[in-house]
Amino acid sequence: MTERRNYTAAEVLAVMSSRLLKDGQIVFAGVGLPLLAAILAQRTHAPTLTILFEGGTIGAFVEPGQLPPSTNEQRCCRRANMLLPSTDVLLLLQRGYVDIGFMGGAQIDKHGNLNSSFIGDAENPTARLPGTGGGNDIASLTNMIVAMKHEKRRFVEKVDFVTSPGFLDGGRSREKAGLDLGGLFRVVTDLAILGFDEKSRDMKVVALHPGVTAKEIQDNTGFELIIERNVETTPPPTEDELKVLRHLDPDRLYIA
Amino acid sequence: MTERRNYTAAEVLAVMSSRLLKDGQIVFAGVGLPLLAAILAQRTHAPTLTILFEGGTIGAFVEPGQLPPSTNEQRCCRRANMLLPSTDVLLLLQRGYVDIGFMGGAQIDKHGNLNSSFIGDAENPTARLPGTGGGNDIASLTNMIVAMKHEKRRFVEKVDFVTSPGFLDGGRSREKAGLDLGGLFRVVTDLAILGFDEKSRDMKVVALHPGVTAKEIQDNTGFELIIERNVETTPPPTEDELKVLRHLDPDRLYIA
Amino acid sequence: MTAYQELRKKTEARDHSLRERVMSLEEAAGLVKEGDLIGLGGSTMSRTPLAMIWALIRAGAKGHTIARGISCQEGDLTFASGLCNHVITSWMSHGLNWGVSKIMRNYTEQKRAVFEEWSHMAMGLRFRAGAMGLPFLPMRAMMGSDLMGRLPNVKTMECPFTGEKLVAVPALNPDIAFIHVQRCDAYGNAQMDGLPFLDADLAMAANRVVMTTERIISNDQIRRAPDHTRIPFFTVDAVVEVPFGCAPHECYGVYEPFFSHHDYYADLLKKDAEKGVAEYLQRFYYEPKDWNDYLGRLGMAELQDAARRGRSINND
Amino acid sequence: MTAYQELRKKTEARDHSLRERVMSLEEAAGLVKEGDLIGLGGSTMSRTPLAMIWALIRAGAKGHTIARGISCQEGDLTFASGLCNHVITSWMSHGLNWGVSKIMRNYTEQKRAVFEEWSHMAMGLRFRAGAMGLPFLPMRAMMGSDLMGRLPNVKTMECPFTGEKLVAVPALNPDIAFIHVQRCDAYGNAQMDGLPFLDADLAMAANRVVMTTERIISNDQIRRAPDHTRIPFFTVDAVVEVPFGCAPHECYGVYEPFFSHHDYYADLLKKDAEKGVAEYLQRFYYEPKDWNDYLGRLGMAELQDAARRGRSINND
Repeated sequence: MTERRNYTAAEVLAVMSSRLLKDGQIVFAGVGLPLLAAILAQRTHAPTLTILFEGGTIGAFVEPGQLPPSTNEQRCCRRANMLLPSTDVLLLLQRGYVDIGFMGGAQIDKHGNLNSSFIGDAENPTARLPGTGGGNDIASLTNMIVAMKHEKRRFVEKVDFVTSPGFLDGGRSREKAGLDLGGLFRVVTDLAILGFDEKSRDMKVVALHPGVTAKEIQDNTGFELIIERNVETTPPPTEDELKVLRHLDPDRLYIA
Repeated sequence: MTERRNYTAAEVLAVMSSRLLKDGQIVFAGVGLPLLAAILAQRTHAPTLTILFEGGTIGAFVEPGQLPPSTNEQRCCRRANMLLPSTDVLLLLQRGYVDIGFMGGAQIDKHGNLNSSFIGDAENPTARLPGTGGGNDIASLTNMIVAMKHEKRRFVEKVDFVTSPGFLDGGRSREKAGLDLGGLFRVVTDLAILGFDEKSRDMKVVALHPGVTAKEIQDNTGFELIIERNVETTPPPTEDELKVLRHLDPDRLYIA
Repeated sequence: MTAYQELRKKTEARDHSLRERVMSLEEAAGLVKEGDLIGLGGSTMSRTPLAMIWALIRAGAKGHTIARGISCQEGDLTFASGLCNHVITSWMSHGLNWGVSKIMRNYTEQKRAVFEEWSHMAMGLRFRAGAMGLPFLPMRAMMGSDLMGRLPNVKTMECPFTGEKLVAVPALNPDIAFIHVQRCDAYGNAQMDGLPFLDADLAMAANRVVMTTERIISNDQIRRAPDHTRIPFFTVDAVVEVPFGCAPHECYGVYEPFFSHHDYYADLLKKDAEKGVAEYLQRFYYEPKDWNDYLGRLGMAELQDAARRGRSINND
Repeated sequence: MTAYQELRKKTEARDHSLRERVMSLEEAAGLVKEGDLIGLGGSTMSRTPLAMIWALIRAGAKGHTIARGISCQEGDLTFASGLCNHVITSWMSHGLNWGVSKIMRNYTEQKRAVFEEWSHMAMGLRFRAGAMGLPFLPMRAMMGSDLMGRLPNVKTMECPFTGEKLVAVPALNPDIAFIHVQRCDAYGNAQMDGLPFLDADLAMAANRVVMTTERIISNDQIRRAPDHTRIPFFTVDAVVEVPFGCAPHECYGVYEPFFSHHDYYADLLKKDAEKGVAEYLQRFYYEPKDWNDYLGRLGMAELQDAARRGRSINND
């Protein structure tokens, strides 16, 4: 879809998610694309946004071209405001100091549940995935944005295993499970920005990216999406956004 | 009793309690006389003993003549090994890293319960005392030595208010209350070293200080003490002990 | 709405941005609302946030509940000025060298004020539960003592795994906390030297924080040693630069307690404690035209002496 | 005897004195007993106590359970060597840049090893409960997820005050913990730079601790900055000086990960993971005559490059 354009699918993903972050927010960011998008936001429309990392960092400046391999290495700490034990930075979620959790996803379902543990049956899995890390904590305790590639095998009716809770079985099932607060706010993909119906908590399209059709997104999704007739289209990435992004990731580790 | 001797009652108290501390122990010490006695031990027979203070200090060197007004000021921190939040130094008691708690007392009873809260009825007290501080935590969670002046009004049948638990009502009542571990090990006074009967948990004399008679100690106690016929006598303070002590407290704040 | 949802809502409504929060003592005193439960940092005679207490007493605030791990002579002043009529603490007096506080005795024995007594660890864990976003924490002290029976909100519980008896202490999330540190940037990132006491938990637990500081340093200075930052900016609502902001108490490495001033204070209260403390409040709290005038009344010689002793902590 | 009484008894039996605890890697490996549950400090690719893992694998230790907040490539080596057949962690793989670990997949999918998955915060709170001498801590995550159903020892509970539903996670007190820091004195007082991860709680929770350190410094140096000490000596049973003790992982401010070595490792495993890891173990774990030989096999150029990148963290 983006072949004719001067940006890649990953760049669309980064730009579109960065736009969802607001100035002044505290963002708990995962490594890779979420980190990149959060820095992009900071360097464009959100200069007083603060990034937290699961390793324990508050408000670091990651150097362009020196993206960290996880959120636990010193590249995540450069010129930080504070370094905390990992437990305590995760407890900031529980205490409520985090405005947005922002992570990637391997498999997601209609109600926004995320799976990063098992493909297939957990007892006899086809594939064992690396696990939750802090993902479950973030998803349980704060409002969250997930950024991921839009593929049919990743967008499934029901995840094989709920590693990080979205809206569970939809409706008020999340609240009933004891999760009073937070929840998946937006899913950003290379095709669209998605949200959830207030009542059923079924996934719906909030806006399509430039050039994407309702049919195209439905074809790439393993369940039926709610798509309103006059759904909005996101403005395309600007030259400025792309320039900053490419400056941050000159080796194109995440934006290729 | 010590009039004819070359040392004061407070000095006897400090020396006799310091001798109860063993080399290599971790001692949680209160300010004033306990602190003084712990430093004395460190400088005589127990060079690898470590002193903890409730404020949060691990293993400081208090300067002679610069005794702190409480365990929370910088005089308690000089050349310490570590400074912790107060909560965490108190949690060392609960985790079990403390060998001995060592504090002063205002009022004690037959079963070693301590009162530092109310004289008289708690609802309408004759006197409101300053309260527990960390005393209750120490007495609840570790083996403890109390150092105090031996006076009839301080040694009572039953304290007006149990601020810091000793053996409660005696027997196994401490364990029954949920306090599985620790307990008052020794009470050191200017007259004697006292302990508790293994079964009844009634206070008994372990050893009398030089020149003190069984009658003298009973006369200064508000309940009946267990005193065995051939009770030991403690060796008198040595010149060396007194010299170190007076060097530590040249203004005689605590040893007068 | 549950208590947790309410706490989260209040926290969400605060400004989390990396912005300057510097104001005057008087402006910061204005952040305190009627009925607020106030948490105080420091312990006993160390890093007591006296400048904010001073400003609040001068502003005529009355009837607050104050929570502090261990209280000291500032307690006399908060009782006598009417700022506080309920203290939640583990210990309250002036200090070993000055005997039991007569003001504490008078106010509590005559039921003009409540002294709610928890163990020191319980106080610490109440702030920590608040800091962690938990409704309670378990602990193993206070059982069997008479403290339990006098507390309005403490419970025993069974461990869900072992069945052991434990004490549950409820979270304490003060409406506002006052904390004094050696250095802090304009955003509120605070670094402190010496004993940290309960301050990091208190800041994290509170719904608003006023940070007074010996000096405001640049954010660059903070970022050069991020592993020494103890309190992050987003918990802080006001930063006030107040040199000697704990005087006549101590600020580690900067000044020790003003010992002879404490002797003077104790003498003043010796004959008639209430008259003495009223005179003290008049001379040191109500009359001074500003904080520097207050410091001047403590005396230049005292101040120099306390500072000399304070900085000597690092001498070998 | 209750679990708490047993923990206290073990702790009481340890030598708490201020004494030197310095020994060799091999001697320290001898402190590990059969069946010990081993806790590892650091996180992912940072401050991983690799030298001790190396020594233990060489000593032929087998069948241990290992607990770590977040695991990394060292997990491959502990599985493939037989050192570990049960990992308690929140995440295990090599790292974003190198794809999902084939060794982790093979061993867990074929049930040759157990991967017990808790959330990262749950891991942290399990160590913290252990550090606090508590049997459990409450938390608000993991509810509603499928993690709960697969864990052998987690419970939901009601808050004794509010009645809210909470998750109780049980204390984790490892038999022995391995922790690597930048500097430590001969007694075991450890100071670290950069992210502290779960290490302070882990040290406090464990029943024995081996502290490896880039360098042993004097106790005087520790005492000059006691508020930077993160782990006190009395929790430590062995101090081992091992420069580059995390290589090819990172030690903040000293060296970054040896990135090209990680690429080399990933390449080696690409075709046949099990054959590749066996070859790797042979070359880097079994063959070297000592730790310096191991470092030499990593390569001097790699080592210099990692160190240059490591110390650059403080460049402005």
